[in-house]
Amino acid sequence: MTIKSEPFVVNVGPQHPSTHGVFRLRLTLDGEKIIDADMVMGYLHRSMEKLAEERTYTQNIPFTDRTDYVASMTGNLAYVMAVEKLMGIEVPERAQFLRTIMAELQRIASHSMALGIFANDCGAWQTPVMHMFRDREKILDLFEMACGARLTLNYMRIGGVSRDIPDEWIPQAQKLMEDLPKRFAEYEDLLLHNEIIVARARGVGVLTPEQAMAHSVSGPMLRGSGVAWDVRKADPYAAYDKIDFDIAVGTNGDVYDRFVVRLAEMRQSLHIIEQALEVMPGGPVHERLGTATVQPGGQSIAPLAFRPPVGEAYARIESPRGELGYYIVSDGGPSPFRFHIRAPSFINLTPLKLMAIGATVADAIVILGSVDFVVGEVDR
Amino acid sequence: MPILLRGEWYDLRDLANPVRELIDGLGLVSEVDYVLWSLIASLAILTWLVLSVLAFIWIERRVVARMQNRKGPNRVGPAGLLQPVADALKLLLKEAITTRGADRLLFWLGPVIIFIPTIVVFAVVPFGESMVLADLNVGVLFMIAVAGIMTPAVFLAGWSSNNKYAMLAAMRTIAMLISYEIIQVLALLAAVIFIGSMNLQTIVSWQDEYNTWLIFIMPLALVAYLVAGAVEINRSPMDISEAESELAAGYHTEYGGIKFGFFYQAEYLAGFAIAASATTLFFGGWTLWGLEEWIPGWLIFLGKLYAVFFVYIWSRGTLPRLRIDQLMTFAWKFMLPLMILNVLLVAAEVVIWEETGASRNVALPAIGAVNAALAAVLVIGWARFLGHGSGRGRGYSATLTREVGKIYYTGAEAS
Amino acid sequence: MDSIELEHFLVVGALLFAVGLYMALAKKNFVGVLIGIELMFNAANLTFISFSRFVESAEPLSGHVFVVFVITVAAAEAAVALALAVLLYRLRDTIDVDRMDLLKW
Amino acid sequence: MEDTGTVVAFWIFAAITVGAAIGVAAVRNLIHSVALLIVTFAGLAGLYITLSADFIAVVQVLIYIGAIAILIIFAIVLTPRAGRHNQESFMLLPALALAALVAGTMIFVAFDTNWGAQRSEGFEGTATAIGDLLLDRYALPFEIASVLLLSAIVGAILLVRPEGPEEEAE
Repeated sequence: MTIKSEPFVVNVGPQHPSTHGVFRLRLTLDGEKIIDADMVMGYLHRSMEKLAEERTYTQNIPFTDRTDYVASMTGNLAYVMAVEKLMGIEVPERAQFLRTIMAELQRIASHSMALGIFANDCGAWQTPVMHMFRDREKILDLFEMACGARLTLNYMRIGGVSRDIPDEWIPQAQKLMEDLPKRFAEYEDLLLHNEIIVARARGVGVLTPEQAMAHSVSGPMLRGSGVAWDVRKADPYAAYDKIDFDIAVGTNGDVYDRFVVRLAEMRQSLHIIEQALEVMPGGPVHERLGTATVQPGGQSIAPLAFRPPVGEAYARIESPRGELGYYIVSDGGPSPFRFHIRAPSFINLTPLKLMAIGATVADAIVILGSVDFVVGEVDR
Repeated sequence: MPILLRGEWYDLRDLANPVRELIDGLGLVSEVDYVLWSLIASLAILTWLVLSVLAFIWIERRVVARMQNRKGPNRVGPAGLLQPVADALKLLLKEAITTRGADRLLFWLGPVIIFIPTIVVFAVVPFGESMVLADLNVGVLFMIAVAGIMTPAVFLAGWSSNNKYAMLAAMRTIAMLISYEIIQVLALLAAVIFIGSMNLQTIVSWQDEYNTWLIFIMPLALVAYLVAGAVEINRSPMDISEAESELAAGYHTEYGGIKFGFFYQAEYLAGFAIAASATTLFFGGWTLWGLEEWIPGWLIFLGKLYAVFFVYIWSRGTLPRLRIDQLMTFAWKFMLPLMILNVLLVAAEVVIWEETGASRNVALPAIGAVNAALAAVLVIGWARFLGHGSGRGRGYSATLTREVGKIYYTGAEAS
Repeated sequence: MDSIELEHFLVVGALLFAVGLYMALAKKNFVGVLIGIELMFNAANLTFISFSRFVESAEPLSGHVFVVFVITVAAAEAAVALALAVLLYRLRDTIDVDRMDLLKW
Repeated sequence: MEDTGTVVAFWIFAAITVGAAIGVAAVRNLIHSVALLIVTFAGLAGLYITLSADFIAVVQVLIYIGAIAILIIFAIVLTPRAGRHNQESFMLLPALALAALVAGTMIFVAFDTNWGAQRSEGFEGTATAIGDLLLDRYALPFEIASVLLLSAIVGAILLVRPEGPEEEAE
């Protein structure tokens, strides 16, 4: 029965189980159909970009942990790459490989969480999340071995990484590399071909490549729309140019394709890590800066305060969520003059309205889950 | 021999006997006697229900935890056994909040009304040979009718909360419950036509006499009944009315404290009610091919009931949720035609059996085989007709490429 | 008070019918009118069942059969009335029967 | 019907039914009115049980509470901008008078008429007998009732069918 009903405004969030944090979506509904969708952001705004202008370059690294707190390795990496570019520092080979390995491990961990939460948004009662978290825990264990932290890692340093990995790290990582393919096969078996997930995700939240590019979308969302674009291939950084891997793309641009792309990327990440572990050379893991003062224990390689030359630099990497870029302007002082983050979570959310209109409430939640945003990064 | 025990007060195979003996021994007026007997029986059922709910809250959490690679509650009491008690205490001690703009009377009535049908159903459930509170001639119909009271209760709860999620969920729930009530009725109708009685005791003794369970005769009806039951008790993949990730907590979003506790408990009670009726109708109730002479019938019944309920726990731990329109399509386009066909088929079989006068040893296996084969053919064929292949055919994996910048988009398929 | 006879049920039926009649005639809201009609149906049903139970006849259950038919008709009536209410609302934005005074749609 | 249980049950259910019915007419809020209507229906089901009409009692719950009350609720919910009040129109006094008159007449007739011989026992299980009657003696009305239901469904769908071809696609 089609009934002309009153437009009905529903606020999804800021306190809601599906907004992955404090994000607010204002939906105008006609029955169950969405006729308008507005995003309200800023509930988690911590003014990081401004705060960073008052701190030294080294002190800013922990901020990058806390923007995208689900993938702090990549946040670190993008920032230190920007500063290195600004100062013209060459990073040692081993550090490049360590960065690559860590970034890919982080990608697996982040995608695990994204897929689990996505299945949760499809209505699974926590089971996929818990299974995915099992893998994520193993990866966080590896991080803990390498740098002592599990979530806010603060591992990358300007000129390298904070410390070399311990001896038992590589065997443990290799053991994980052996386990994970079995798990991925299990997920593909249980989720990829799950009739209900297919029914919920296929044809929902379609984004054509034109729309995606017009909205400057990046990462798995762009690849889900069928555009083979990956910063790791297009503009290689760290050790990616020495490694052999593929870009996973979808063909329909719907929620299911984003899901499929993430699953495939996790396998590619494994592939990358395996190669990197094999060919990783020895040597130092950090480049000493000219004015460096070695701190007790030799942990920190960059001094607390140094002054890069006047200039600006933009470094971008492929974070689990998309193209993460740091734009830094230096006025020659000890802290950045301008510190800007191109946050993929934020930009990937922009076509949300486009995808949500015409869908149902349940679809909107699934679409939101497929964007895989982290509110810390959206609001910074 | 068990026969010697029949009817004696120490015959624990049927708990109704000792109670009857005790009350009859008092020599009261028949009215008082009747009231006393009803009170004791109701109290026994209530006690069992509450204990079962407490047990199953724990069991469900532990079982689902096993499915999810974690331990589940294990801190309060041995192996976390007291966790439900602690939860209940917490709910009792919480402040009872009423939202501003809520309809206070209906807000208060909602959890009360939803409790009634879930408990009243057990009045007609035969726990054992004489363990049935009200041996109604229209027991099957009574169960369906009473379960129907849940629908207005859900609406009143959702509407009176003055909350948009609750309202939206209430509307969804009503649409769902009404649709699946039809499926439920048709599924049970097939069983009733086949047995020729709506009395639950008669249905159990028929299955005992013919040494078969209805599940072997009409598997499709059982599946349909369990699916419709999952809708009624909000279990995955039909937990749309309290879809956590979409609508916070559905129609009881605004309820807190013990009022929420009522909804929580009513959900389990309704689950037990579905499991109890499925057990009675399709799994032979308290009989187990003669073993009920040795094992108390109520233990057999409870074992079967819990086994059926476990299916719901299992599905909750493993399945994602359907969308409301998909669920409605499933009800009206898929289940309804199949169920109508099923009823016609069963009716035809009954007539043919009567006309040919075949012996039961020939007729029952034949009917069972025909029904199972037809169910498989119908389900697969109808699904194909509606455009659903097997799940494996519909999923696919990503394309791998190295050509940066190339566009692989082929256009979205219609969902 | 110690014995219940046919008249008791008839009185209950009569009261129900009166309330239904009052609602059907006096309520402003279309839904109120609908409720009144349902109440009258129920009063009639109760009377049927009471006569069926108390009055000696060759086929006492005919009253029950009649009630089954009444319930069928009531269900059909409710469905059509719901459709009418929705249609009225769509056309006139109100379901107050007082405002349905144009003698045309 | 003289046994105490039935007498007590009758008075309780009669009080619930009539009280709730008066409430349905009297309360100001339409949703409360519907809630009380459900109580009335439930009370009637109880009365049917005291009349040993078990099948009708269960059908009463199934159809009236489970279906018709829901239809009424839908009628309210689908008309969101219409009033949710339960007011009387200007016909209040005439309607009240007429209702009182009808009730008085019927009660008078009920007590004044000699209803003839009375059965003393109730029925034992009515479902089978009703089924036999429906498909045997009352087969034609039964079929007519099915046709009526079908035409009511079709009519209801036709009435609320969206106008204009652009919405047809849904």
